[in-house]
Amino acid sequence: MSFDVSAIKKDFPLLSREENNDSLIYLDTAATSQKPQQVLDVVDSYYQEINANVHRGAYRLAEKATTAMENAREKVSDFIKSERSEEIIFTKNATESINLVARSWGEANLSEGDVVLLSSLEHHANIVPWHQLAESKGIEVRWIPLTESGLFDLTDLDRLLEGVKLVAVSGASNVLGTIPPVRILADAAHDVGALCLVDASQYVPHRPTDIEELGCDFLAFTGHKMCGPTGIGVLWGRSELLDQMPPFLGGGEMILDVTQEGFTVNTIPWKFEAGTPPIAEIVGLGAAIDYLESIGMSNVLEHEKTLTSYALRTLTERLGDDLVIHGPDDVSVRGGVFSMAYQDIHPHDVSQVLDDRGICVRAGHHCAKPLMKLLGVGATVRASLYLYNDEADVDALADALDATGEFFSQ
Amino acid sequence: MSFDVSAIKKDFPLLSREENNDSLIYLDTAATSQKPQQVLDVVDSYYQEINANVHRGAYRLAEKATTAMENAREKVSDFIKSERSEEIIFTKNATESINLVARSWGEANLSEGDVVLLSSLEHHANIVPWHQLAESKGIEVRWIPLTESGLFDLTDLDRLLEGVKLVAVSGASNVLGTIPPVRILADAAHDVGALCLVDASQYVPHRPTDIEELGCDFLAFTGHKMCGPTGIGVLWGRSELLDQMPPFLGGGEMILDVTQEGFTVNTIPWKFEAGTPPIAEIVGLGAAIDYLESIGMSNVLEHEKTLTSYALRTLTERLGDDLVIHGPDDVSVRGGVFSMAYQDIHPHDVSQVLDDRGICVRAGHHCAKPLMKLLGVGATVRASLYLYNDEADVDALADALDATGEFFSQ
Amino acid sequence: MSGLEDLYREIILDHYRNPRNQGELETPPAVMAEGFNPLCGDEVKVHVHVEDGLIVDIKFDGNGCSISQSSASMMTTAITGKSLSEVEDIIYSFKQMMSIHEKSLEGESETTESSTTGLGDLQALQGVVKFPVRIKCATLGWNTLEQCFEELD
Amino acid sequence: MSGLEDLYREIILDHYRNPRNQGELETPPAVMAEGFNPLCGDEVKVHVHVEDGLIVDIKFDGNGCSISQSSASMMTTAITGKSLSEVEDIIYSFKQMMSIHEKSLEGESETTESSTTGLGDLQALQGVVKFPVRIKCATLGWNTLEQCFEELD
Ligand SMILES: Cc1ncc(COP(=O)(O)O)c(C=O)c1O
Ligand SMILES: Cc1ncc(COP(=O)(O)O)c(C=O)c1O
Repeated sequence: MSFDVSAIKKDFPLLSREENNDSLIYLDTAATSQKPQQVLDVVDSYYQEINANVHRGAYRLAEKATTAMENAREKVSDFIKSERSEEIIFTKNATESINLVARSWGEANLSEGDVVLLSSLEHHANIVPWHQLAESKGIEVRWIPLTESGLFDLTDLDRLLEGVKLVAVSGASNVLGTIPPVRILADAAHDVGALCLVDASQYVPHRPTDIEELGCDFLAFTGHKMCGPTGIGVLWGRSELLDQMPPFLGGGEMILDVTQEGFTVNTIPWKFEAGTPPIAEIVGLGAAIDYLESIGMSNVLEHEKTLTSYALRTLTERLGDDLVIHGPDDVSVRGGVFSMAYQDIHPHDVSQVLDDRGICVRAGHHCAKPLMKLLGVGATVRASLYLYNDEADVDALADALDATGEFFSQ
Repeated sequence: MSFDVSAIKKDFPLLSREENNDSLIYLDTAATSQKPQQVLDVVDSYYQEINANVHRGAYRLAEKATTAMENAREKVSDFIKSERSEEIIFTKNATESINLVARSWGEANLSEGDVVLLSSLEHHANIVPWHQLAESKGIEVRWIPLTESGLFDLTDLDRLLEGVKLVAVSGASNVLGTIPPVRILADAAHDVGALCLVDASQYVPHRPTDIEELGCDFLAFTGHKMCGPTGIGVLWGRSELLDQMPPFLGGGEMILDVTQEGFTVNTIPWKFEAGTPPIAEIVGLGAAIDYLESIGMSNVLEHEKTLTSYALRTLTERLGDDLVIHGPDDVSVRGGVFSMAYQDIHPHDVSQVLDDRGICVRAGHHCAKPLMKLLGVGATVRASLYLYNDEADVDALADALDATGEFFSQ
Repeated sequence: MSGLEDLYREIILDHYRNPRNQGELETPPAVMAEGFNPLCGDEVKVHVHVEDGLIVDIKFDGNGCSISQSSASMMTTAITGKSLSEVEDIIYSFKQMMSIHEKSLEGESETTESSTTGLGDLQALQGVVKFPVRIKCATLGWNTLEQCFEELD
Repeated sequence: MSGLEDLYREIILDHYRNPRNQGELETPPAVMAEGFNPLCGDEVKVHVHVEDGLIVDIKFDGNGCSISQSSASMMTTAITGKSLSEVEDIIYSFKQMMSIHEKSLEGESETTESSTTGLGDLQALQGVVKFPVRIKCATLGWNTLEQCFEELD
């Protein structure tokens, strides 16, 4: 295979480090990804060579900084196949991106009784902003149910869509791995005159993204899960919508004019980018995209699919009934995220023993408490894969789970 | 003098670079500061050695990341003499910090006719959020006038304070250098039962900060102007106030519980920190504070005062009536920010010629259009000083202004 | 698994596998409180029957990790039959043992060794302070016990 | 000051110091439009009198940097007496000269050399493309002229 994981691992300083004489096995990309040296280098040289505040500076350094930032905007735009880079709004994380839609579009377009339709596997980032609108404006939040295997249950979709103004769903689940049928939901939303927002935090990092194929109107994602720095998120929106929306945060950059009496807003994207942007982080996200594209997103997807199959097979074969993996087992509708229950050992205890063997997995509710409640658990152990993981990592996970069982039954 | 600027300059890679065979003379710190290598190194090693998502991770790496972040919160807290680190809220920039107060405290506590009192020299970041509340809630925005020399005119303060619920003023002006009488205003605000917010974006980077001495209730500042990374801002607020305020952005981290029916909010500071925080940026801000403290903020202030005097004297002596420096000429009430008009040459043209000589100054309205209108100008040339500037930089500025005059009168 | 052995001492695992005083008591005469760690989902319910200033009976019930459940179990054995003021001393010593110094923020944990005497088996939980995220697990039952006492007032 | 000489060609400075066709025209018969660059505060007012498809007179007035003012001045001399369709060609060529390729995003500017012929003195403004923030200055008067033409329709 042309996909050389061992070469890729070398790009990531943290994965080449020795931790307690074992090298680190990082299986928590769903929380945040590791960063390749290439990205760190670009951020460093931004600071060392062209750091200046962007826009309006007439000196060359400021021009270079502006160019570097706007250049990254083009890269992000191309990466998700948007044709207009002004449709790319930089935020601090996916959470802010979704809040922006709720506060700007939502405040302006939703009123009492209007329905926002979510799915039952959403991350808190795509729940709480809508609960907040329920409190402030009396909108209704409604939930698409899941099937036993963690897929979307669309049998009642017509009824669910009554009164809906927005369908807001994950592009990929951070708990179950489920890849929801976004296109179907986006089309169904449009059929009833509603819009569709996709929380693509777990989608964009892992597969080729094409907003026209997805068919949605807003797309939110976050830099730190895709080899980029912390402190940078993205909202893509259709320009017809963004143009009409009122501004969100107020301050510098987002205005055309300010007087003592009032202000006039700038055009997109700057309308939504108040204050000094996370310039180095934007440049770093551009570098992350360069890195991912140098590998190729279809290759990343292919690799993850193969590894996901391997993991499902290996874990099931090796651990049998001791291990429950929540979510779908069909790799065509799931990504490499595994929420697990092992024997009746508490997830915290599992992750503690795994950590002792240099394996990083997450134990908890993964910011998806409504889903945890549906699954009837308080927490799960979650392992998640990325381009830098390989079969040896999966084997190590299986070994460690085995050892955990032994440790607690001694 | 124990303050060794040439050694300090060496810490800043961009200031040791050669640009067109001249070294760069950076006089635009009011827009953003340069970064010392020490800060870049800490950020790099964060990513290379302990990068993980914070909170809730039970593995050691996640614990280290959490400790690094919360450790930086302590540093920020100590730096402004707060006694409770939970009063430090991390945002993406000062603009978001001020918006947070406007949207959370403002939405909950202001109603039609209530007055927010600003000064006439505010940055758009401390104007537009209040204009937005004027639009949405019908509050009134009122303005403290300035004297001829750019100081606050408080003769009518009693009348100005009628109906005021919040006094929101800069700790230091990014255009005139003016240091407003914050303590007097904070006390006066409290006397009429109002609160006081200080936009300390140009204050905290340049002098020792003590929130109790300032006497304010909220303090906003931004990392990139104080040797820190982009993408990180701070809001300090009194915990009694923060505890009572409704949350701002909704998502992960800021909740205690989420169900399909609603959510309960976390305690401060996390209540106001939705989503993955700018972790590396927070750690970088901590490193910036370490750097500044290694030099000593009183030394920084002393150095800037001396250099400001030198600059005022040198520029006036060398350029005479050709140069107008807006703002106060008394170094006890001004910092090292000089907004200038030179002959009748347009600021853009001045900054272009200066840039050609490797001197970075800003030409424009500096995000303070209402002040520009008061000054009766469309734009100014602004030079601003920091710990890495020295007399030679000021001399080079004077030389370059001279040369600009010659160039345009040839 | 050297680091682990510090955390999961044999006696802790024993209480986890064979919890003592598991169950409920009738209220009244007992009082009851529920504790909850929203971050990891651990739950514990404590029923305690106090008569004439003595703990005459205590039961706990819960759902959570080995640390939260064994700590609650060990707590019940440590305080049964004790007077309220003795119990307060034990709570104090236990929390001292669990409290990490400022210094831990620099990466090292350090306990106040001096005050752990008199805790008996509970001293086995000392290893927890090396794993800061687990401290909340260890103290869950204890905070819930304190809530019970508030009911009494 | 090598880079600067590219931007501030002698003829540009000359138009800046001695602007041609400064002033106003009576409206009607002339039409007027105002242009504004909110980012730097530059302003320009253009009055143009068109008769039988010919520019019979044009005046400008404004407030701004050397580039915005000299570009407006040079524009007035370039189009006086020309037919509307000739003027449209000039506007097109000028904007082509000012337009930077995608490539400029990689740090290098590149103009479409081929189409700058026929611009005469205006070619002196070609150096502006090396200073991207100044392009808006150079095109301000031209955009304002186009606004005038919209008034005509
Ligand atoms: C006085 C003042 N307030 C607020 C800001 C806004 O800071 P930021 O752009 O980092 O939000 C600035 C700087 O741009 C400033 O100078
Ligand atoms: C599905 C999903 N949505 C949203 C988020 C929020 O991303 P962030 O914390 O960067 O805002 C995450 C990750 O935490 C996620 O997994």
